[in-house]
Amino acid sequence: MLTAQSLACLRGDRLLFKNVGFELNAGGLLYVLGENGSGKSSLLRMLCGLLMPEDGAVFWGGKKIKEDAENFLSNLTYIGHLNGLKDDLTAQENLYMGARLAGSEVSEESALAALAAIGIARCANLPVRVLSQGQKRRVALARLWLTDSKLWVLDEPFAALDAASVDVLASRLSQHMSNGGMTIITTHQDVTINAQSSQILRLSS
Amino acid sequence: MLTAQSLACLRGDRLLFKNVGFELNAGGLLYVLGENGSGKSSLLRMLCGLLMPEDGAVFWGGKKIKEDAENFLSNLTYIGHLNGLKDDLTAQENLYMGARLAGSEVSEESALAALAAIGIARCANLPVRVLSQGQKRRVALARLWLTDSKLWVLDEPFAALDAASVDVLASRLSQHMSNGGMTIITTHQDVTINAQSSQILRLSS
Amino acid sequence: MQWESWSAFFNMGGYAFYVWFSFGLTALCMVWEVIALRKRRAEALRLTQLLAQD
Amino acid sequence: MLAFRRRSDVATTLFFFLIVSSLFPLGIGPEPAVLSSIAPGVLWVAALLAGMLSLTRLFAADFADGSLEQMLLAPQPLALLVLAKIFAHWLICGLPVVLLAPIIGLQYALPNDALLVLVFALLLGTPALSLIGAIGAALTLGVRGSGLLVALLVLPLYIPVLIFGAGAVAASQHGMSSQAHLSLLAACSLLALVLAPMATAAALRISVE
Amino acid sequence: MLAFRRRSDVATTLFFFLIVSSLFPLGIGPEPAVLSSIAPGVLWVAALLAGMLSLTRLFAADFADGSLEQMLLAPQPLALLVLAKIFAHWLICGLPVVLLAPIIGLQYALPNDALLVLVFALLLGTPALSLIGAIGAALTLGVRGSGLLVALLVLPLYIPVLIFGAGAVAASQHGMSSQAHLSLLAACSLLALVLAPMATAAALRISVE
Amino acid sequence: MNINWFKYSSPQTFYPLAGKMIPWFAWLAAILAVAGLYIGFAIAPTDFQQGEAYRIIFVHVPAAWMSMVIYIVMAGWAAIGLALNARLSAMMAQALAPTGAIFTLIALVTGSLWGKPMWGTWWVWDARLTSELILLFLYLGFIALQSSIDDPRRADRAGALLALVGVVNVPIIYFSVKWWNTLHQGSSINMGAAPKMAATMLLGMLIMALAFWMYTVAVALMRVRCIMLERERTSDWVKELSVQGIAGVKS
Ligand code: HEM
Ligand SMILES: Nc1ncnc2c1ncn2[C@@H]1O[C@H](COP(=O)(O)OP(=O)(O)OP(=O)(O)O)[C@@H](O)[C@H]1O
Ligand SMILES: Nc1ncnc2c1ncn2[C@@H]1O[C@H](COP(=O)(O)OP(=O)(O)OP(=O)(O)O)[C@@H](O)[C@H]1O
Ligand SMILES: [Mg+2]
Ligand SMILES: [Mg+2]
Repeated sequence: MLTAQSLACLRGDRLLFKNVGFELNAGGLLYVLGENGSGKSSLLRMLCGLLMPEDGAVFWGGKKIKEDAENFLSNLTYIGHLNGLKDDLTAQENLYMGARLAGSEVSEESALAALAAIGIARCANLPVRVLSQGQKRRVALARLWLTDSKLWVLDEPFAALDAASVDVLASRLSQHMSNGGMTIITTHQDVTINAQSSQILRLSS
Repeated sequence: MLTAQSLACLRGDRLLFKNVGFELNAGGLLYVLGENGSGKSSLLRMLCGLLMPEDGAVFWGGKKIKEDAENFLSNLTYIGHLNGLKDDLTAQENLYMGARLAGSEVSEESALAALAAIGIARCANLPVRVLSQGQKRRVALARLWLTDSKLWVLDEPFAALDAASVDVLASRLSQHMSNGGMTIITTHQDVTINAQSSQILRLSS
Repeated sequence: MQWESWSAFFNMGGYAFYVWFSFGLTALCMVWEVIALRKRRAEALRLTQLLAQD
Repeated sequence: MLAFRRRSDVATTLFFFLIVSSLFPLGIGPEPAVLSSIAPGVLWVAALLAGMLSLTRLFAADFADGSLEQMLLAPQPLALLVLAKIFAHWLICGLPVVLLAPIIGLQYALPNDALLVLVFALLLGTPALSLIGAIGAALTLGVRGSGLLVALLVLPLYIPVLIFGAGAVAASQHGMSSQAHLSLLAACSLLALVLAPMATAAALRISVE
Repeated sequence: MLAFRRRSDVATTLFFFLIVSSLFPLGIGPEPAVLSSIAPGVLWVAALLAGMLSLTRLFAADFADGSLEQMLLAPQPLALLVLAKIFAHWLICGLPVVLLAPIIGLQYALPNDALLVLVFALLLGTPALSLIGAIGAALTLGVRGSGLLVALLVLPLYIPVLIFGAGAVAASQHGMSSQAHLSLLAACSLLALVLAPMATAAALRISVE
Repeated sequence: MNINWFKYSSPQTFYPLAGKMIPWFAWLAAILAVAGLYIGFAIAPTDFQQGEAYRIIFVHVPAAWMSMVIYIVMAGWAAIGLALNARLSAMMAQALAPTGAIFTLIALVTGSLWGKPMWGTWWVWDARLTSELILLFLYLGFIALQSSIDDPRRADRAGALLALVGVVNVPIIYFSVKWWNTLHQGSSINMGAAPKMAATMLLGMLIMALAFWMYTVAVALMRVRCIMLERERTSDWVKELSVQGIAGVKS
């Protein structure tokens, strides 16, 4: 469903990568690996349409993502290095508002349920400002329990998580893939995720 | 040299931990482990004097750190979750200015050497804004190659680093300990660091 | 010809300061701009040559 | 969307407006004639600056914490989201100024009908300020020294609003009709309403790259 | 410390000051007599704003990126570091304003001796603005509802500086001696110099906890 | 035809072309300037009202004209750059801005040098003066924005957007300022009251304006060549160019 064709990325005056292409089908998992600064995050942003490729294009269901933006975006969930949380709002408010912004109808109860799923129900009513690093990350990741979009693009989701949460998240990902979802993920840690088909894309600088 | 006596930490209306105490001598390594939100970062900040303990006290060479602040602070290097880098300055400038701020005489060449040691000499003249997550972290960590302070307090230094950099950092830590330094570290990853004596402090919530 | 002598010309009917300052400033700006651009170009070429060498 | 901002922001804007506009009587002296002649200009400049102060941070927090990326990836048209955000900004920073203005106008010994015109002009003009300002705020995201840069970009564009707005009040003070000024002001706001959200959306896309 | 800021910041401050002070004639009208009577107030407000816009975020960036923690952990006394930072801020934002002021004064048709007093008053007064502002900036860090707090704390403290500063220029315009105003201004700055760094340091420690 | 355009719109082919054009424009500018100055100082008669001071007009008005023309041209290049994602257009826009700002400054300064003997004051808040001042701010905003963004592609696009927004606003600003000034009958001076110009004066001004125009083209081409060298430092064609060494310096 998601196809990338001969993508190239120029940052400043450095060509980070070129001729990157792949095809990702329902139930597929794509690991993007590489050292720090090899361009993983840049690639992920390019796949979401946040960054313009220097060359090549990204297709969703055969159409360029720029041309069919609304359809593509309503099938996409992206979680980057930044959590995208408002420090002053509580965890639950953050989740609830975020989902409304993304255009999905979410009740406050289901937001609470998502927080419970990733093990931070206790923090639901604390402002995000006071949460620990890992708890903040978990609030951001709780979105994955609320969304029904097909394509998940996750940039180092495991960073800052403790071992238990890593397992919870990995099993959520496996479940998503077994429902026919697709996931693109970067990580520096060794985590096993079950998927019908998984590929590895290695960027080298 | 560093002694903590029956520390207690109250955050909001929750008692995160109490009665935490340990003694760390020259060449010693202390792992602080625990799940997200168990209070690791809070403990580390308390040990640095950034957070006032609810109960108990921290001693450096037998004196309370508040009472002998200047001596303690000139022996301390703390790297927290946040990198403490200025987006607009280049990596090298950041390192150089940071060291000057901390009161140590550092030349621009040695700043460059430190960046080289952690493998990002190539980014020395780029503004930190454009660096990748892991590269930023590495710039922050390069301070460890410039400082001669005894006590290092590192909050999840391995987060966002690629495998090669983790090794480089681990061997730097081992070297520090073999020179009689002390390190307090938190991490969610499995990393082996050689030390003359290492202890584990487990916080549970 | 308008002017009886060179000194009359330079005097500009008593408005010498204003007239010559205007023209002088304009000329100065233009000359400065060209010189600055030549310098910038030389610098850019020097850098590219340095880069091309290694 | 509205919950994103806080009540204290309203207070800050109001305070700022109040302080800037009460400074002049202190600096210039209490003669009502002089005061009322400069009142329209001073009040409008104060409103302009008060709006601008809060504008610089319209998108900055969203940018730093990553919510802006999420906004860009939402399926709704970006210009619409932007418009909602600008509207919220206006409700918080524009409207209070409109409501406070007559009170300050009284301090400046403005006659009643001029006060009415003042309120009306602010009501028509402040949306344009928020709209134009948003473009500047979006363009300067993640740029160094952005606080003052935004002022440099936006203030020249504010000038027509300022002129028509202050002109309307001055006209009514001199017993002339302020009709023309007010309709020009409304035209400015309408034009901004049409163009600004799109321009802001484009600027945001550029800034996030 | 100084390298933390850039040359382009100076330029931005200057242009901001220039633009803000050209806004008033646009709002008020071009008559030289009126303009020169409001000039002291206008120039002082512009200076205040140029300073304040950059001040509010004096520590915010340090706070967000963690350099503030590092500052607190440096062995030097915190008040000294703070003072250096404030001084750098003044060099970048205060001094340029002082130097540009006479040119803008010309546009406002100020007489020569008033121009001299203006420069002198700004030179004495702007340090106080930076110093007092720093306290507010430190207190705003991470505190909820900080906007209101800072407005309440800082603006009343600014008012004396503004009154004395504008008063000095106005006095010389009216042919009176501006001696008294200037000495009061100097007293404000001295007092701020003694108290502000310590207060700021304390506020920073509280904010970081 | 189409193919040709694409060929010349790549920096690689435009660079030598620009190099060849610069001398032509430079010489044209010089010749026209000499002619204009000759007409301005030798042929044009003394103004019976203003005396010789009016001769400032021969730099003042051309500079003022150019300052406006350049802004429009700049916005045009910016629009093309934004619409077609063409690097060269964005670079042209960037190359024009400083020259435009300089002309604006010249118009302002020569204007006040004129105003002092004529009106007895350096500055009045006249409509024309004020809108010229605002134009200076617009230029400076453009330059400041571009120079404070590190990534050149982003700087191009942000600058282009600003220029476009500005160009929509310039007429609005101009008319609003004009209106503002005519409604307050404050200033007794009115520039429109300048005496009807003699034909020679008009000719002199036109020739000077042309000279300035040619100068602008030459300088903009020079600057765009510098920008290309700086931006495409690592690309093959620039490397080749510098390997050819002296050739690169000359052409
Ligand atoms: C800072 C001061 C000034 C600025 C920015 C300025 C700006 C301009 C501009 C933009 C134009 C061209 C307008 C057009 O052709 O539509 C112009 C033309 C002219 N200016 Fe100025 N000016 C200034 C001062 C003066 C002064 C002091 C005088 C002297 C009396 C003057 C006399 C003229 C005349 C006679 C023209 C030609 C009018 C025409 O073409 O219809 N200007 N000026
Ligand atoms: N003002 C407050 N009110 C209530 N709880 C608070 C407050 N401030 C902090 N906390 C709680 O204190 C804990 C802070 O933990 P800390 O940041 O030390 O965790 P950590 O062990 O470092 O976690 P991580 O592994 O995620 O970094 C969190 O559980 C947080 O919810
Ligand atoms: N404007 C720029 N000028 C020069 N280099 C740039 C610019 N912007 C980005 N880069 C470079 O592009 C790379 C960005 O990489 P990216 O963030 O995609 O890395 P990553 O693979 O995600 O790394 P990490 O594992 O650390 O997250 C970095 O090497 C950075 O130095
Ligand atoms: Mg990354
Ligand atoms: Mg932690």
